Amino acid sequence: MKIWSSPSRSAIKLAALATTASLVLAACGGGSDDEASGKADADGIITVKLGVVGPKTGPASLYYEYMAQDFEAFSDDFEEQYGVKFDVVSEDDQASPEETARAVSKLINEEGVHAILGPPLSGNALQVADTVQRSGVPWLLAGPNADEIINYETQPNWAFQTNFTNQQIMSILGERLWADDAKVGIVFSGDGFGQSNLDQLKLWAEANGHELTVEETIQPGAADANAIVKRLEDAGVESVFMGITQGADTATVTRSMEQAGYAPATVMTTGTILTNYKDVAEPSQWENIQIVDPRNFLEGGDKWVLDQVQEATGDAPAIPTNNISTYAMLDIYAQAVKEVGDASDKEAVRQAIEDIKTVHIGPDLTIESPFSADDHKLYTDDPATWFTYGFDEDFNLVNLGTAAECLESGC
Amino acid sequence: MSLVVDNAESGYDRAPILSGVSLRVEPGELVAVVGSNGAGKTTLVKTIVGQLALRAGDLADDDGSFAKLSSHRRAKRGVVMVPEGRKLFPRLTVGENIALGRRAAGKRAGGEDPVDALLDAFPIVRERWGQQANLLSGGEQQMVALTRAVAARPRYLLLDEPSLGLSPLKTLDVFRLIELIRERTGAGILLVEQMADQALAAADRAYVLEHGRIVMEGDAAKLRSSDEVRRAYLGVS
Amino acid sequence: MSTVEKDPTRAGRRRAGPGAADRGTHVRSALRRDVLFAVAALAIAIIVILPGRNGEGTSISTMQLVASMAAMTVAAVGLNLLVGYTKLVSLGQGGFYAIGAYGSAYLALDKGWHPVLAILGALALCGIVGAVTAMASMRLRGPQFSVITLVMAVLVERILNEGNAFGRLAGYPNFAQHGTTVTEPITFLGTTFTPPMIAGEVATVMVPIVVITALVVILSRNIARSPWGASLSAIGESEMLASHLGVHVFRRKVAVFVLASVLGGLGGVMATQAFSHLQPETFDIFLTITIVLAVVFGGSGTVLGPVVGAVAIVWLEQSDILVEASQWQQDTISESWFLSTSGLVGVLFLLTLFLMPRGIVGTAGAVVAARLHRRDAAEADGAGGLDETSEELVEDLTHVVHEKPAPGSLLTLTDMGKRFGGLQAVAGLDLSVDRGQIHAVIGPNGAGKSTLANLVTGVYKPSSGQVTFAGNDLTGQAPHSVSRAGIARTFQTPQLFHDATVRDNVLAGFADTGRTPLWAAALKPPSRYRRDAEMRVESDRLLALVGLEDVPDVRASELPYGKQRALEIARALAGGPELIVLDEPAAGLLATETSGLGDLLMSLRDQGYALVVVEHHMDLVSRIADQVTCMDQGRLLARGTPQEVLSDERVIAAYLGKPLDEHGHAVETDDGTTTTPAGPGSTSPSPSLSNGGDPS
Amino acid sequence: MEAVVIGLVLGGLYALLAQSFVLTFITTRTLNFAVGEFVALGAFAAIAVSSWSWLPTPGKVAVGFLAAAVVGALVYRFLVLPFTTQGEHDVRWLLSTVAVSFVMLNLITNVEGPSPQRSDTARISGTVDILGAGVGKQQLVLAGLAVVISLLLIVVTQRTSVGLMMRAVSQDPDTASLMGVSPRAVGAASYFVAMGLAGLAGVLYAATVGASPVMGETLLVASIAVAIVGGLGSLWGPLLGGALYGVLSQVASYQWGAIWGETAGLLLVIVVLVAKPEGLLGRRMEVKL
Repeated sequence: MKIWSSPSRSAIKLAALATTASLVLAACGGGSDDEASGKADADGIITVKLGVVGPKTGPASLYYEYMAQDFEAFSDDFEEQYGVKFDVVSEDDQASPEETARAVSKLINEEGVHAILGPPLSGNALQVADTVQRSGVPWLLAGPNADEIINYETQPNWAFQTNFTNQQIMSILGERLWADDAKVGIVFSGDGFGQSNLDQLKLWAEANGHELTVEETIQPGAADANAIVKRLEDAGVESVFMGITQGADTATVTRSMEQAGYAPATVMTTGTILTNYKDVAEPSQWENIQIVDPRNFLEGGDKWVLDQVQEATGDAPAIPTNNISTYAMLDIYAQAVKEVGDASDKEAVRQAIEDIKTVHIGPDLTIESPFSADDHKLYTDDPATWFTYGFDEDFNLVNLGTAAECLESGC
Repeated sequence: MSLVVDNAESGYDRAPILSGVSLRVEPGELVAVVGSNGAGKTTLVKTIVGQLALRAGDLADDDGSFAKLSSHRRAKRGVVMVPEGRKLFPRLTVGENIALGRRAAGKRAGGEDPVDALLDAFPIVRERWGQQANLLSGGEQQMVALTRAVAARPRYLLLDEPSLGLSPLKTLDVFRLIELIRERTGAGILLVEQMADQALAAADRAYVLEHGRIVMEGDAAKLRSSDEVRRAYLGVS
Repeated sequence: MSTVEKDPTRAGRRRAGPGAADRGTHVRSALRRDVLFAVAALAIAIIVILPGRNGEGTSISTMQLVASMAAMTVAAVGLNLLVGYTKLVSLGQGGFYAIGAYGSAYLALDKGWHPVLAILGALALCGIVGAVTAMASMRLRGPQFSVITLVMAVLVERILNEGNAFGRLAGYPNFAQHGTTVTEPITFLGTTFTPPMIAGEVATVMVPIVVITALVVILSRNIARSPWGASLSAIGESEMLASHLGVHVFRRKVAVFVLASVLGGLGGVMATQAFSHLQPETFDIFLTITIVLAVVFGGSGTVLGPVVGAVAIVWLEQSDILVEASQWQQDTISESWFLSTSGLVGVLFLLTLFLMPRGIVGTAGAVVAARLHRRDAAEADGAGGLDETSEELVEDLTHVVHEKPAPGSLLTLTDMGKRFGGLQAVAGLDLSVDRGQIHAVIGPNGAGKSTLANLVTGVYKPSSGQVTFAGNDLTGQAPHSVSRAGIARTFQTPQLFHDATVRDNVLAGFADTGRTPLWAAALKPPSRYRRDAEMRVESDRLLALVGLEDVPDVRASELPYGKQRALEIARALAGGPELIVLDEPAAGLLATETSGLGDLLMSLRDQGYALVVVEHHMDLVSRIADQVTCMDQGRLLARGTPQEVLSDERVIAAYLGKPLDEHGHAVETDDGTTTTPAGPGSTSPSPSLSNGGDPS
Repeated sequence: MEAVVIGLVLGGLYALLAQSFVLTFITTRTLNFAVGEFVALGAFAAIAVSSWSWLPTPGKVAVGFLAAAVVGALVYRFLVLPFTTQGEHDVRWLLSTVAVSFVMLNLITNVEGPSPQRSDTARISGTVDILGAGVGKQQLVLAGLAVVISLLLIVVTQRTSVGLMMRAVSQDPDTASLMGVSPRAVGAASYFVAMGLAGLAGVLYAATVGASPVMGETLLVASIAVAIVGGLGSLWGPLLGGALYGVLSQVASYQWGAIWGETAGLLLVIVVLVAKPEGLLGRRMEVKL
């Protein structure tokens, strides 16, 4: 029973969570500057002033929630494990690029933070990408999937990404989608995530001699997707990829598929479906959907992280994939600070991250030496390390095997 | 048993226009209010029907004070106004306009319908029954406006400049109609007119309003022949 | 060039005399106020960027904030011209902001234009899109106008979201297309204008940003207080009225929309320069709404309103105050029922609407104005106006040089016809009016009198016939052309700028309202100061002429009805017309006022004006008219001197109902009794009521 | 053909919301720009009572209607009416309803959280085949409701004395009050009904897409567009506008891709407004001198 995969419907609970989370942050943050010197105090604890940017309020606030949840669930662990305590200085970017720019310069220049976590939305991250990468502050990207954020031409590079990127997922999915030379169509949401999905899928197709038959946008909150589905069907698309930010919009597409009686052989999407999809969709609509992800949601460290979040906050992980990548990110950064012994020596910390030997996700999952000078991404695009999942009647994840296995024998 | 305005004060924005105005209208009586432009005549009727707020003083009819009631409640009590410029509902038919008047009559409806008498006397209104009101000429509109007000079975009827914008011929018709209304409804009529001469000729009693105050009152015929009134308000030297 | 100036003899002579000294005073005080304002605006602009002069890292977010405020201010100032003055609530300003931002970046980066040229190009693009939008929405007002502009903004957002050239949601510039995510700072005349981004670099771009913002505020103030600005208010009040004041409404609306669009675009350009990267998420529907909020919050229709509003909104949205207020609610009220930033902005906005309905600046200004003018308002209720002008008027006019009316007919209508659908409102009507003549038009309601007035003044295009005025063919000309040709008019119900002062109402009547070019309004050359002073002196004279000299600063809506009529006539005179069409000028006037009106009209005739008076008051008509035309069912019923027409049997049958004496008084009633005749030479309201039982 | 059928059905949803714009516009000359939030309010109200097993489904739907209706009437009385007092140029109501939209959206988001919630009230699963097009039963119900409600409103305004009052108030509220009709009461009643309709649409729509604070926001521009295309002064307008907008946007989506759907709808608005500013069925307002 994967309780965390079904976000609670209780509004009160969610709001309570928001409050507790912000209280926790308030408790962590607002500390005196002396305390957050970045150096070890008498007890050997290094307090790191960590700037956190995200949409605290408004419709996108889930993308702040997951960070708050992780701090609530894991702050003590990192203090125990590495002697690193996070003094969080948080800024609300209101999901607006301009506001993000201001928030980030405030954190860097006025607050003098040791590192920045966020912003989680790709568009806002792109707005400040250059500023942060030029500022000499480690940039911890546990949320956005867009490949364009990290500019390796800026060397040394300060950005590190612990979520998979869209380019990676396409290299995993591409062969699967085009298996048997199937006609492939994509439905992507009209936002940064969706468009990045499209761009990467096209790049992959071009590089591998394939052609994308249909590209269709779904606007967030669209009332229906009948025309989209009709166009897929009419073009004879047998293999559909849904690169859609909101699970609810994914549901709109699958609902229209059901209405039109359109059942393509392969329907793939990403972990974004874990948020919001189930509450809107019917079991018959998710029967054929599969997702790929480098994380093992069903056992081991990844699952442990999600369970811990559920336990500590009393609520479902807000964005399960990002909850995990945030854990990984904090583990990486805390280790590096411990290694250097001084968070304010940012260049040393950056180098320590680049040289990191072992990344821990929970007690029993490790990733060895993920980074190099021109690779700041945690996950690789080796299909053997990715999992393919389907869903049962109750929308519980079912592990169908690694991506490589599914490619070979079909899933 | 009368419409009583007691020490009323009201106006627009900051400046008071009416101050300390008191007057009475008995049932069946035609009372004229004359005065120069800007003297507050229209302000007075608008205050009585509640389109302007009463700032001090009191308004009452047979059932007591209605100063605190909103405009539509006053209409339902039988204090009915025919506004300046007729103000028919332009895209309702003549019949619908009059039907709206009937709605306001409420419990007062019943008995002989005075509307029938008006329609008989001025058959043009009946002929236009199904037409949109805005297609009528100014004179016809005024007939309909008066008929509509009568359909509301007024106990007190306030007429604001009924001759405004009408040709001399039509003005005569309107005054004939007012006379007929008085006969048939027994309502007390308060007539505000810029054509002071005609108004005084038609009225039983009259008040002269100047700078928001009543400066003279009395028998209409006497006022009409008073030199002072003639000079000040009839433009006669 | 105004009509007044075009006709130097009359206008020049009128202006000579006691006004010269006043003019000098007016020019000096106006100049002093303008210089003070400009200096203050520039000083404030420079002071706010001083913290960033060393490029300290701690000042970067402050400089970004100032830049956001500046960009919002410029966009709001532009929108204010539409919302505040022209009363067109545009929800499209965010769209122009976006076009300015993306356009300037795109032309520089993708098209390789010089950045300064690129900015100019983007502003031109805004202007073009603005002009097209304005033309498309020309006939719309109210919610429909708001919606079409909103649709425009949504479409722009859509293009930015979906247009490959603009990087879509990867932003602009982006790695994939440009290899960088930031635009290059502009280097111009050897100076590099660095944005506030990196600690240690001085954000030099802030200087042009704040200076230009200050200039925009200064110029927009000039515009708002010029005849050009007055024409916007006139359009806001009534487009028909504006065109009667000689304003080419179509062009002016397009012009103001273009100006507002360019300023919106300029705001976007500033944002690009300050933030160096564009994301389409910035330019969503909330941006456009925020600009509207800024205008209304600060005070629409005021010079400083949009400035104050923009600064306040930008500051509020990012300040900690709202965050703390939100936290406080959660701590003390409820953990779920609370408002955070956007909700609190909404509440604040509602409070503004309740407590400061004219916005911060407007309400503060109104309080001050109320103090200043309380005395004047009291006076407005007192005596004065038409009924007391007659004596003074005659005196006043004695020193006006009387002009010999040129021989021949000034206005000639030939075979005029107008058909509305199946209704022939006017048919085959001829009419001619000479200089120095009053021509009255009477007739039953629905006879076509008002239609005739509207045909002469260009409101309606005739279905047939010809209008000749002073030798020129005016047939089918629009009201503004007719007005410029020298025909003024007044309306059945006075059409005034109710919120404006009495003097401003008269000032709007000058031909400058329709003719001042935008550049002159904005830059205010010396000639403008002189002309403003002249207009002021002349308006004082006209106010004295109609008996309103004591109340120049009272709001028009506070005037009693009779004085509103007088004011309307003064405004009509301000345009320097040769012919005035008065549509029922005595409607609603008391006998004494009507008599004063008659005196005024006769004195105008004596000065050489031609007058067409549509009227029901027979006493007035018989007293002043040289010629009377009686119409019935769109046709000429009778024409001649008042005596001839009023005794014409057809006129009596169709219109009067009974014969009138030479003074317009009823002689006989239909039942044969005679009313009391008034004394000779007197004027009494007409016609007397007769009813059978009348004892008199 | 399929596009036409689906377009008509989809137009029904917009028509229902457009009707709420038209209704308030006819009687009060105002549009409630917070309609989207009333959609969400209705949906969440129905969810709040979804566990009351003693209440039959129609009752739960009614709760959604009533919650939005009551708040709507209050919003009219306290936040719209005070901002309509300065004549026809007075558009402060536009700003106050935008502010209401900010407040309600924020409050609903804080209370209910930003994520969509499942709503089973009046949930009708399944698809029917109409002329070869698969149409969701839920959407069909919405479309049918739009037609029924529009016809009902038309009959009421044309045939009943309540309707006569409405028309009188719409033409001249001051004079209507002289005839014993309270324009405020008529205004409040039409906000009650109009926002109730929005809430009702919310309940039924949430059953397909889930209830979320922003669920109505995405419908706002389209439904205003529909109301404007049809003509704000006509109760027939939403039906015609909805049908045109729905069919046009579906056909455009089918032909050129979904991205062109909404764009085509918006272009339709521009074309209609330019050609006929008062909307297809609207009545031209004349300026009198």
